Amino acid sequence: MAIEITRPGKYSLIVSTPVMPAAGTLGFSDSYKGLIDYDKLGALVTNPVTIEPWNPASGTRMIPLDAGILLHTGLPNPGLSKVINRKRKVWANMPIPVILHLVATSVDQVKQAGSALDEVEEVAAVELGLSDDIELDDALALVEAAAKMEKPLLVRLPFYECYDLAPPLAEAGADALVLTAAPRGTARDIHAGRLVSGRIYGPLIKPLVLRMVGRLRREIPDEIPIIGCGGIHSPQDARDYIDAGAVAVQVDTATWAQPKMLERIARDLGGWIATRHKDALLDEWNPDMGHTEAIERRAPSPDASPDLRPSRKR
Amino acid sequence: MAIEITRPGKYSLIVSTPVMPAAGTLGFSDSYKGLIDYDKLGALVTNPVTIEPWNPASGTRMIPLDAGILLHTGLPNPGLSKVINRKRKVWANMPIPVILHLVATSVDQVKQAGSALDEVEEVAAVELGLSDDIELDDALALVEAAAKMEKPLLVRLPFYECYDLAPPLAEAGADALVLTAAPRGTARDIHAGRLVSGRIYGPLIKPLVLRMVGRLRREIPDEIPIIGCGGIHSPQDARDYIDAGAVAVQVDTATWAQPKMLERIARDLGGWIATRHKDALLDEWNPDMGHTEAIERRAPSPDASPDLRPSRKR
Amino acid sequence: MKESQGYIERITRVNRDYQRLDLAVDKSLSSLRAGQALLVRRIDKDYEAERWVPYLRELWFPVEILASNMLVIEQPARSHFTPGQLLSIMGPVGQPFRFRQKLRNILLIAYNSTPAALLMMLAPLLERQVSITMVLMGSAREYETSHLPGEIEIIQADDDLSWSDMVMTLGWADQVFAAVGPGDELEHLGDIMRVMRERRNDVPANYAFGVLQRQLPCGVGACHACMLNLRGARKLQCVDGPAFDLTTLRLN
Amino acid sequence: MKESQGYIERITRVNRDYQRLDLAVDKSLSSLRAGQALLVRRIDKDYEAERWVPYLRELWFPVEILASNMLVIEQPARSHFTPGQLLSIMGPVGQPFRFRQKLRNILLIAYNSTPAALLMMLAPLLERQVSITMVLMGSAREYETSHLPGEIEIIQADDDLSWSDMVMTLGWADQVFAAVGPGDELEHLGDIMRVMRERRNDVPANYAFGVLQRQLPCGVGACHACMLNLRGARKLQCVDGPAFDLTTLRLN
Ligand SMILES: Cc1cc2nc3c(=O)[nH]c(=O)nc-3n(C[C@H](O)[C@H](O)[C@H](O)COP(=O)(O)OP(=O)(O)OC[C@H]3O[C@@H](n4cnc5c(N)ncnc54)[C@H](O)[C@@H]3O)c2cc1C
Ligand SMILES: Cc1cc2nc3c(=O)[nH]c(=O)nc-3n(C[C@H](O)[C@H](O)[C@H](O)COP(=O)(O)OP(=O)(O)OC[C@H]3O[C@@H](n4cnc5c(N)ncnc54)[C@H](O)[C@@H]3O)c2cc1C
Ligand SMILES: Cc1cc2nc3c(=O)[nH]c(=O)nc-3n(C[C@H](O)[C@H](O)[C@H](O)COP(=O)(O)O)c2cc1C
Ligand SMILES: Cc1cc2nc3c(=O)[nH]c(=O)nc-3n(C[C@H](O)[C@H](O)[C@H](O)COP(=O)(O)O)c2cc1C
Ligand code: FES
Ligand code: FES
Repeated sequence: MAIEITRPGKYSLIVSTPVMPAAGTLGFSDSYKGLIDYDKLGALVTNPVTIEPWNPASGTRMIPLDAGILLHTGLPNPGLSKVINRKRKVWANMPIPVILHLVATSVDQVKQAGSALDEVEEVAAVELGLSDDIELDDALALVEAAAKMEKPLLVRLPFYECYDLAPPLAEAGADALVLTAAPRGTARDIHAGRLVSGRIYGPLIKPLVLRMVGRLRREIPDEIPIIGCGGIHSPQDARDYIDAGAVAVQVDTATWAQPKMLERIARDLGGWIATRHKDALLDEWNPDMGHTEAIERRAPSPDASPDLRPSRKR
Repeated sequence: MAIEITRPGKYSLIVSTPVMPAAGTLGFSDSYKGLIDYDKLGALVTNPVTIEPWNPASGTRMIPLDAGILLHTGLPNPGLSKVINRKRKVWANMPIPVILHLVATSVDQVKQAGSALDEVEEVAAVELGLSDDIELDDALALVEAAAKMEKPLLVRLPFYECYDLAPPLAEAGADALVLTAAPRGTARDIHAGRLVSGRIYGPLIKPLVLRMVGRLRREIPDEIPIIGCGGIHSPQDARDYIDAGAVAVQVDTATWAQPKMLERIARDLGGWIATRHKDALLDEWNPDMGHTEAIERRAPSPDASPDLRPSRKR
Repeated sequence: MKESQGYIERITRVNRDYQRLDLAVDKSLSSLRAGQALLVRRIDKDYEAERWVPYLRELWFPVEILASNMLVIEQPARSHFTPGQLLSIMGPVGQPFRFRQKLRNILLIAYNSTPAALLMMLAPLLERQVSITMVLMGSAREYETSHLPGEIEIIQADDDLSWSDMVMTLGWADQVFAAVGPGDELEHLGDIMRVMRERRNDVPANYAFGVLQRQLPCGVGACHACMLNLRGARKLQCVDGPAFDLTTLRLN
Repeated sequence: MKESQGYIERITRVNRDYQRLDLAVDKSLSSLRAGQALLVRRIDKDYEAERWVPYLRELWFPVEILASNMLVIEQPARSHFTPGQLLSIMGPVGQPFRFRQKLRNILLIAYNSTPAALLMMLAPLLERQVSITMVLMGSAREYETSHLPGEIEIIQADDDLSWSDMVMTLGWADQVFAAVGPGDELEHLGDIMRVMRERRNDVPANYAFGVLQRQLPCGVGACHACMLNLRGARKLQCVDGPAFDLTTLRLN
């Protein structure tokens, strides 16, 4: 397969599988070596990178919720130049394109990052993350500056502002929109007894973002691809996003709970059968565990969902 | 206890327990007779009522989700005058105040409803529901018209617009804000194979709305009470809302899954111990099942959460 | 309608594909009659926090009443249950089936659904000497019937929902109960009405009933998600159902 | 680090409050050493859809390796497990404890935590003739120790985290490992540092280690939610932990 996930043009990004990790879930390079077959993914999206180093958040970082978690890491990272220096060799050896997730808070920072990144051929594209409370004017300025880079520009939108921001940012030069970042919420840290604020992840985020993708797909020019991201926890979840108009998907915290799920979703949407399960032993057919046999099948259509579970009848 | 849940003034609503059902969950009057002790609730909020009769939605009404559901009923109801005529006798005999949830889409409709409802003394207060895509000006006009009623006016805000609407509507005459209606989302009806749109309910909605309540409590004048509503599934969830600044809470679909949970939350926040569980038999101590012994205890503080579960040590 | 506790007392495999669960329940449920159901939620053994997966209660139609505090449920053998499993049970949900007083022949149809909702009537009707024919349509044709009473005639419908002697069977039956769904139940009842109309001159009132098994959010008439349009009225599956006269139900 | 399947082979009650689970695991895990842990997710027997409750993997520190494919886990008796339960296991997580080569006396501390993370070292250290003292602090004082080897000296700390002969014990010990949390673990390690500093002239490097047991979102160094500030460096509990030298850890 060859899927163009950014606006067609001089610089555009083509992936062989429309499935990738969301920024922040797979680290900066190959943390999941041995657990995930990177070859099966469409791309690697890195953890967020800022120009200057950022420290980890102080206080509670994570709260388990009913079928989900609240997370507030503070986006710790050693800053753009160190990330590039330490990781470019690994990136060069990755079997898939690397998309660097950039957090920049001023036009100057974007320009600085842009000239640095244009020199780094190991980075295939840049995904710009926007602050949750960003004003439209600031967002426009950042995206316009970032669009000057010689790399395809994906823009990941904040959850609550996505209806307002998506149309103007598509026009301002985003080559693809990633819908959306995880919504912010508040939960109680039962150990500390405090209410704590952070991002909310879990399966129930999916119906909320799926609707945004469906509605915005109808509002935004066809040439700007939408990448769906939010609460994907199964191949069917991913296919629902494709069905709603997304060209590709990003899987977030499901990967932490069950690393093979990312690969399983990628195999499914990538047109591979995950596992031959008929007459197989337990370890052979469980799609998250077993050895697999790659069989080309027809491009996945939203209605034809291959049943990955064992057949009930014997 | 006596808790004033609307702005102090000539018409204000005082409840003895800061817990009530959300509109749409308990029907128009006493559908949960035999399952819930209404006496323990702070108020009954009715299902949405429109001026003219509304038909049930056609097509898929409900889709089970991971720890939640999508629901789209179409708000079927026989219209305001029939609801009043059929229910006022039952309302008169309810041990708690009745809050009628009104859906009106024009100022004329609000005026019409207002003059009808001012005659109905069985209705203690009105909660106005607003459309999800409503413009600020339309919302202001509806609330100003509804505020002319001789009854306390609660306004239930749409999820995505609540930051924008809450401050101006508080100023326009709302006597209390209910935060929020359930967010809209999209999910797949696996039987029909279609994507279907509706409201999303489940525990993971709570951290999203809890943050809205916490932030808006700091923005809105103190005299306008906020009632928290979204994803409450346990006494601790309810106390988190109180802790974030809500004066009372509305419990939504948890009641369907476990009817006694609403009563248990009400007993907890109302200052009753739900069940004496020490040395009790199974049926006696399970707080959702057993006979209960009402013991007055100190007003619940957010930090002091009585452990309703059986003691592990014997 | 009340809520009570019960538990799974025994699990018996009744044939290749099905198992039956004996539920020890509150005595108030022994008056439950064919057509009525339970809304069941499994309770965590440890009584730790409620787990909200699955979120809604399951709709269980008992297939037999063994004693004043013992009901039997039929479930696919592949579903996993454990003896001793505690249950929170709401019930009874809905209205008993209304049989004709002089019922002699009854036709039961299961269409893309197990016939579980129809099984509780078998023993009492056989005792009343009623002749029972059961037609399995669509995916219900895979339903394994070896555990059902031998007196019942079982027919596999063809792909077009017909069977040999269909005209005769439809004329012979005093009443028809057709269990469908969940999923597209009204379309499926429409299919059944269509084939009945093709084979009979008319389908009279109080003759053919659709038995609905939509999952119920509240089960008590509060949420109105289960509302049906009948000619001249609106009814709720949970309160007025599960059986509705096919001549009154708006099937599209 | 790899992912493999395992299952609960046997459950043994070891005392009033605790049970031990024998896990049959992939052979690759038999090289796991004291300090390393597993990230475990229960797999639904039926392999129906994944259930996302609980959402994250549980962090399990084995307490013993029985054979090349058999690990032992200690859990409170009130938690419900079933023999045969299938597990998805990621591991090994983290680094082995680094003991001094000439270790003779070791002090183990459990503070508001079970000592489970410290138990796997017991058998090998006893074999090496190391003397072991275990101090239980805070809620750990309720930990029932009757199943632990008799050679281990058990001490209940007072409310102020001190015990009689404390100065002597601290001087006697060549190394200290203190398991804390989850919840406020850095504060609790700070408490321990404070009482140690009060009783000893200095707390040297490579002497006292905090053993962290925060729940890990990813467990592989990807999410950075478990990042700790050390003097001069940042480390991840999941990759570099669970033990950190208390003189390098920034405790506030
Ligand atoms: C107080 C109030 C007043 C209202 N007044 C009116 C009124 O006067 N008139 C009126 O018509 N409605 C009215 N509504 C209804 C409101 O506009 C509904 O929200 C709307 O009808 C449903 O669309 P949506 O924008 O919520 O859903 P959307 O998510 O935009 O979905 C709309 C439809 O498109 C489908 N869909 C979504 N995404 C996709 C996709 N990717 N691929 C394929 N299909 C997709 C969905 O299944 C759905 O059927 C009112 C509602 C309220 C609460
Ligand atoms: C790209 C980007 C750039 C950013 N730039 C900056 C920056 O320049 N400077 C900066 O400071 N931040 C910055 N941030 C951080 C952002 O502003 C955070 O969202 C903010 O720090 C956290 O507040 P909140 O509005 O999300 O949370 P809130 O929910 O408003 O919570 C704020 C605090 O109040 C507490 N709280 C909430 N409700 C209650 C209640 N009812 N009772 C008691 N306590 C409560 C919470 O626990 C939390 O600690 C940036 C973020 C991004 C993504
Ligand atoms: C200019 C700027 C500087 C920031 N510096 C830090 C920092 O040094 N440490 C930190 O914890 N977070 C820092 N943040 C991050 C925010 O506080 C916030 O945690 C983050 O953007 C979102 O994190 P979350 O997704 O983990 O909640 C900074 C944000 C901005 C915009
Ligand atoms: C003026 C107006 C008339 C409506 N009439 C109907 C109606 O007759 N039948 C119906 O299904 N929904 C009707 N709706 C409801 C909406 O379509 C929508 O379903 C409802 O407001 C929200 O329903 P939900 O919460 O169940 O998704 C009407 C809405 C408005 C604003
Ligand atoms: S299920 Fe709620 S009204 Fe029938
Ligand atoms: S748990 Fe994710 S980096 Fe350690």
